[in-house]
Amino acid sequence: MELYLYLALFAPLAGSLFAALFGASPRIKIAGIVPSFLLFVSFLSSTVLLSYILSGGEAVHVEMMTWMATGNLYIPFGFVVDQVSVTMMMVVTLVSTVVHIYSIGYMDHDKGFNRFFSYLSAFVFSMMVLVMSDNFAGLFIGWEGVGLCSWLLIGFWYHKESATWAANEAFIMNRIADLGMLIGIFLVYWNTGTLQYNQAFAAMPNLDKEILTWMGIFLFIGAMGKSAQFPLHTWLADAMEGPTPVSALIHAATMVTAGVYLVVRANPLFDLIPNVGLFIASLGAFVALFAASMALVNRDMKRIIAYSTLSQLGYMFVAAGLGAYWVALFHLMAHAFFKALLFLGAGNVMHAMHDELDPFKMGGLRKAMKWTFIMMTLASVALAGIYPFAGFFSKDLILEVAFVENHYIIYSVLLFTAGLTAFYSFRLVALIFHGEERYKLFGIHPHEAYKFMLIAMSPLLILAVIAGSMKMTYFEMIVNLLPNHEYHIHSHLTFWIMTIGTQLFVIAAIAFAYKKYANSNVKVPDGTSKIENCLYYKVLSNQYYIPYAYEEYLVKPYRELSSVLWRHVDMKVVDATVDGIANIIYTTGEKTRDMQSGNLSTMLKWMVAGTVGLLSLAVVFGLAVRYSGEIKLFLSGLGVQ
Amino acid sequence: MEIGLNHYLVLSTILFAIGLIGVMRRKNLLLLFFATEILLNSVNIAFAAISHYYGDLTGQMFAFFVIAIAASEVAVGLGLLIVWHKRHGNIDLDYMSTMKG
Amino acid sequence: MLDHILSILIFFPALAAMFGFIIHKDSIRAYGVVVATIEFALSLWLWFAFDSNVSGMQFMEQLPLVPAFGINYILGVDGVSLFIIILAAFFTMIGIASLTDTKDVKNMIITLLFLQMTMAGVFVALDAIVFYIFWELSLVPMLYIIGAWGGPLRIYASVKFFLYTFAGSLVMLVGMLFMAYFYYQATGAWSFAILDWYRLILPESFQLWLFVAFFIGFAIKVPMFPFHTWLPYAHGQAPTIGSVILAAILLKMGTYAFIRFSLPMFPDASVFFMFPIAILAIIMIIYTAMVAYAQEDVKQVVAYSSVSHMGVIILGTFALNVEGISGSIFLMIAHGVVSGALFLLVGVIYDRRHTKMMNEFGGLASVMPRYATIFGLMMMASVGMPLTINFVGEFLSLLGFYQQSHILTLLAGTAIIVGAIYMLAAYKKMFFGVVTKEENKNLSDVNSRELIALVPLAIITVWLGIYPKPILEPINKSVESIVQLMHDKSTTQEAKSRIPNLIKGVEITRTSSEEAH
Amino acid sequence: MLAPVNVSLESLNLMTLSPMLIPIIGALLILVIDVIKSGLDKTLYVVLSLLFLFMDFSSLIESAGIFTQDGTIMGVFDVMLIDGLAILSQFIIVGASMLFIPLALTHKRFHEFSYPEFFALFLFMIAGFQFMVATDNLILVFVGLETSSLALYTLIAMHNRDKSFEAAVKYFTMGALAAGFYSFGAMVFYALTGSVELNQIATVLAANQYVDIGYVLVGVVFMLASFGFKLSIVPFHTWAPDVYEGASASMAGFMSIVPKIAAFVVAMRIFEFLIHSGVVWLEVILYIFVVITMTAANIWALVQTDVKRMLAYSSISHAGFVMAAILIGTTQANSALFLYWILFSFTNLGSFSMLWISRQKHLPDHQRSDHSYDKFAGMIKTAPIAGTIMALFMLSLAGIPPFALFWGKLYLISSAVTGGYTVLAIIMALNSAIAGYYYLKLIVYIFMKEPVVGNDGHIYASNATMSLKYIIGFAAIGTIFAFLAINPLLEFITSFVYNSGY
Repeated sequence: MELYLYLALFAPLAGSLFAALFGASPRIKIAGIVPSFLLFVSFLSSTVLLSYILSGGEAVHVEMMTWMATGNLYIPFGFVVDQVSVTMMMVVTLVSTVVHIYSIGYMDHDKGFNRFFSYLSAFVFSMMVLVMSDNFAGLFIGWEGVGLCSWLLIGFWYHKESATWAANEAFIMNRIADLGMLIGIFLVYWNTGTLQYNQAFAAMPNLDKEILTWMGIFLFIGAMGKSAQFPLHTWLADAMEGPTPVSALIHAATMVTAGVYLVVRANPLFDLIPNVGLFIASLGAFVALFAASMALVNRDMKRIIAYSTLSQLGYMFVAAGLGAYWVALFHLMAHAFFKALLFLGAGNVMHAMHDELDPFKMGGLRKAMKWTFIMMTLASVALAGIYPFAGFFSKDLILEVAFVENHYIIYSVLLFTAGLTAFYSFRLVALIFHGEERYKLFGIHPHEAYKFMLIAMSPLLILAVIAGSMKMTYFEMIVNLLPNHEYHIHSHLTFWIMTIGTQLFVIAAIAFAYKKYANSNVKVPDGTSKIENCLYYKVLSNQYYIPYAYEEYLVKPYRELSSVLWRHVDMKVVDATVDGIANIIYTTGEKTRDMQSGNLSTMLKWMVAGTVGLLSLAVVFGLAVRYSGEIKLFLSGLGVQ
Repeated sequence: MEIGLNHYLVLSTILFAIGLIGVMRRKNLLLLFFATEILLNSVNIAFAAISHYYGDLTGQMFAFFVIAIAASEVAVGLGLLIVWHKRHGNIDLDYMSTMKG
Repeated sequence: MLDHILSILIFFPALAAMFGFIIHKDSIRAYGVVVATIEFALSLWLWFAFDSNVSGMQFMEQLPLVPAFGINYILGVDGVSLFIIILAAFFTMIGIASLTDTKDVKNMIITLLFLQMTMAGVFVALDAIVFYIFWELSLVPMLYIIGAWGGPLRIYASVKFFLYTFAGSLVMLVGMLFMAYFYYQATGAWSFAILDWYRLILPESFQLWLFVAFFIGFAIKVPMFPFHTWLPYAHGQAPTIGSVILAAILLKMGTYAFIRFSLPMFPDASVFFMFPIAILAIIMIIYTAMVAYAQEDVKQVVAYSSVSHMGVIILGTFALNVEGISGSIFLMIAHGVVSGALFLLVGVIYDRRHTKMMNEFGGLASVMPRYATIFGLMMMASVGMPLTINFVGEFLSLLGFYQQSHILTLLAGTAIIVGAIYMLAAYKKMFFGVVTKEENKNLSDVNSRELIALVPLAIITVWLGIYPKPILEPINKSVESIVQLMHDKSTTQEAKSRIPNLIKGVEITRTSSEEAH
Repeated sequence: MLAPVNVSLESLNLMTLSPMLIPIIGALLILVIDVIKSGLDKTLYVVLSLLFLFMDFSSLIESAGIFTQDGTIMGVFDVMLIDGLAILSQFIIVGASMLFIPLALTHKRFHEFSYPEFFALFLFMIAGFQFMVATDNLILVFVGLETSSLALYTLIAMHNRDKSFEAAVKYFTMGALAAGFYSFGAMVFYALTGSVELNQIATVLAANQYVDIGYVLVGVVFMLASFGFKLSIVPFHTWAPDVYEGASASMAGFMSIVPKIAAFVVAMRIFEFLIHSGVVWLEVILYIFVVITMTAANIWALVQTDVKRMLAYSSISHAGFVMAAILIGTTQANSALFLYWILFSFTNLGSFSMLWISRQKHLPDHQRSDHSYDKFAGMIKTAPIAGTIMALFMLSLAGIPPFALFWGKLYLISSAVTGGYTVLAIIMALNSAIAGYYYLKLIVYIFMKEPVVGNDGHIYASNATMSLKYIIGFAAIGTIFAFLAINPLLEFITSFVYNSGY
């Protein structure tokens, strides 16, 4: 088994390095094919491991070598394949294989082709490290690694200012969260004396509540960054500057779910601190709604999908926060499939539209791109959670969890959000594929994507459709590791009411979306229509002015403070003091050197003056000694001691 | 009244003071040398008086040495003075301040 | 020969430099490379001969110098100093090898060899006065390098560098004399031997004053926050090779001295001053990082960034536990490698464009891909990306200090944020975007001579990031002994509680590692 | 009738005089030779005086041997006093003079050396200094002082340029005043104690517990004034820079070493017993003097534009630095004084000789003074070796280890530390930091500036001959390898100082 583990882990790295060999040279197909193949290998070995685990095998645990060892600290490169990590491995390898193959076509004409694949495979490797590591430090390696790769990939088209800006934003925001993560790790170490999951979690129950709470909070802060939870969410939308496959892989399927993974992985900890869990859940619910609302009015295809991702992450955190870890993980998996599909579809559309992103400028594309149309529609259906698609099983499960755990507010928020989700996804579909062929105005001649790209996407399609049916098998497997709460609404009646109610609500939302956007009189908005000028629209389309606020009240002040510190504090105060001392000494010299007038009689005067001065001092002293008695008397008369 | 040691000492001190003032005030090199001579001689008076008072000869010996040295000083001093006068045609202190700072 | 390897390490380059005067200036570079390589080989040999299971000093040498006054020529090396010595030899080697064509290259190379002597001397000296001799002597070649090959403000910069450090170290000298005097009072014999001083237990009040005296000397060298302003000038004006060695080795003298002198001699004072110094360190980290962000000259960015990193080193040192101190020592090496490489990289672009202003560049990534890649790697190392050399050091330092104070560590941890901010901003300005300036359109990528220096550094950066064990283990051994010494020597209750007692600590390491296996 | 004087020669113990007599005889001999046949070449006189100085030195070694056996020796009606201090200081005096004399063998002709009187006077001067240090009788001190000073004035004047006459006159006048002060001070002590022998003065004063401290202080003040002049203690220092500038570089170097050590020894004899008998006032005053002298002189040296003048101020500052030893007054301090001065004489003589060999007859117009800084600009390019050596001396003066003067500073500051003068120690340290600046300034000119156009570097050795080069090389080697000599020197000095009760 270890062989497969290493294979799964290091094949992507090999692929990345292979592609890197051609980094500087012009694009060459092999640089794309080999990594894709190696990823497929990694995927296969993950499958082997999965089957091994499914067949009730022990978790595979290897320790490759020591990383850091000093004092009491001992950190190995250790990897573990258990139910949780294998799930993630499957998701990661599968989606990334698909994305790789897809990218061969998508990046076809890009001169950074080779570079792209080396980054992409590097990302997969870091992700694998993240999910397979058996200790917090290893997790952190992957954690930072994926951050680095996402920086590279968001800024892939580095000549675009917006792209590089987004890349840096993403990196720095993640760094803010990583600090929390780091502190969390320190807390774990100094309180449990180790960073190994098993030992640390074993030690935790004996620690006192407060410390655990802090641990939970700080670790979760880390998770918030990667999973773009409020208030660190702005980078995700901007990250859409990267190539679409990247968005599909990193910003939909894998990296952003790392936060969820962390919470799931640390379930023994979070079980001990339900109040933090509740906070996580509430935040998740809030983000779900918050993100969905922003998706409603957005006019950028990819950003819409990004916000839906954000919103779905919210769902996952609700589940994780409420202790339904396996549910969270399940939704994570399902979501990965259909969301990646959605993104890749969007990629096709972009290609067809020559990187046009505004759905209002498209319309009626279904004739031109039949397959893409079908795939995106089905993906959206899955996302909306219509029976029997993947979304239904995973998402409604979360609703049930919320209900069963008696968090009715969260429940209703999520329910409402489900409606919004359906609405905006189908708003998108309708705008792109139905109605007038508005793109004609812009003289674009769309064409369907390469066959092999579509074929590459098909596994995702299939999974998006059928993933739900695996629920029970999955449950069987996962409960070996995670707390096995079955969530059943006790009265069948309520259950059916809820399910059907939800379905109806969702379908209604879809219908409304179609009605509004699929008809022929949709125009390209020009900022004049009434709705665009109403307050809510403005607030939503400006993402609640949060990016603006960050720019105004954080970035700018930081920049200005920096330059003040440099120009005024460092130069004018700290340095000036040093030079000042030197100057004072020097100028004293300049001023007093006239004492050396060179005139002999002045010199003599100095000598005599010196002597006389001393003399007077001597006399004073002498008298003082002689008449010390009297002086004492006098002073005591004055009352001086 | 009878002239005691203190009178001599006071006298020598006064002379010394005069000498000092001369040293400070004189701009003329020659007079300056005189002033220094006054200094030394004032001390001689005191030495003589004290040695008489103590009744041992050390003081007077010192005085003789001082006289001798004063003489040689004058020799050297005048030598320098003459050379200076040859070169510059004056013996005024204010003219010898080419080096300063 | 192994018995005197340390003396050889010190005086071989000096001797070679002497002979260097004879050699014709066309072939001097080759000569310099050869000598430096031999020196480096010697240092490597030292490493292989070094027994990493011994915590104490090794390869000790002792000759009487001024026995009447307790000054002896004592050398020795332990895990703390070993790798800095190797690093110094290494940088001298690649520095000379990658030296771009300068005027009077002969003087430059001879000076570098002398500098190598002083650097080796500082780190192997076990007698305060011998240490002081090399400490001061190292100023002179650097003064010359900055002043003779520097930029327009070179004289101001070099004199400032010299006088500032000189003034500081004179105060330190007074401290040393006091230390020797106390030793004399205690034992009736003069001694400047550090190992003797280790045995001397001083009352806290004395420790405080002595600590301050030493601190001034070291803090200026490091340089710590209010004393740091000579550094940007020195770096800004120095030629590439000067900045490289200054950043990579000379700054480490200060932090090394903290570990060699302040901690073991004044444990109570170290505890007493721990928080003030930690706060200074945090100011260094955040403040200089912000200043770096405001810079327009890329070299200044790197210069300020090294001040910022030195802050982390100081913090790790004053964690006063094994994790922190070994972390800080490791970070010394790491920062040496990374900042050295960064300065080399800045030099590369400076040689091509004769400017260091970032707004002169932009879009270099497309013009000089290899350059951009190496720069990117080093930048990521400097912002502490895991699996690069810096991360190990920063992680351990912060981890160590976390035991002493949570909130301060949280503040210091912002290093990873602010560091990312200025570094990424600088990188963006230089490499991203489209090429605007005409003269940037056809810059040549890094040539082989530059790669000679950069590739090894890149390899080390990654290698030690993934597998720090070979360095971390010897360091750990020596640090454990130092910490134990501090614990045993400390008199105040505070200190006893702050400085861990390892006798049990060592047990835990073993058991925990076994469990993990 | 006075009783007939009968004294046994043994009790006179004439050998105590021999070190002083040798140079006197030498001087007379030179004069006689000149009378017999004039116009002989200077080399003859140089070698002759060197010979006599050698003999002097060897006789010193002999008396040193005697001292180590049976301690302090009195002689000649107990006027002579050969103790450790005397021997050590004479070693320095004679040694330094031996290094100085060959500097007369310059490449260019300087007209003072063509007079045999020059060498005669020189030897007389040496004898004078030796008398100064080898007695505790105020009269003899006075005689020695004046003999040497008068000779010195003349020697300076013999350099025969306007500036040197001005210097001589200034020095002479102020010297006369100082002589007045000295004699007055001596008179006061004599009046108080009826004796002019320091040890007796000490005993008498101690006997009556310094009842009339006021008068003692008056005496002390005048002594301070006169020795302050000799040692160029601020504010009695004003002559120093001008005289150094006026005198020839070699003579300036000589003046910065020999007269001062003589004065130091006498000052040590006079002031130490006072300090040790707890005259607080003197301690305070000395403290102030020391601090002001080293600091102020440093600050003035910063702003000089002429290297020689800078060196003048720097040696004032060094004098103040060493004065601290007298203030501290422990055995360690006093030995530190001698150690410091030996090392200082090497370095300083070296640096002044460097100026001496670069002495031009006629100044180019860009040069305002004989040794302005810009004269040395870019020296490393035009005359690398000379430049390096010059820089070496500067580093040594700045106290950069391991060069000579560092060890002196080290030991002296250490003595301040052990003597309990913590603040003083720190002030001394910081002062060496300030001093660093102006020494560095010259190094900056040598190494970092471009040479002035038309300066092809020959000026730096324009005046050099083999013998001068030897002297400089000797000084340079002494400066570099001082650390080998420190230990024996220290042991030697300490034993001598200790055995003579200081």
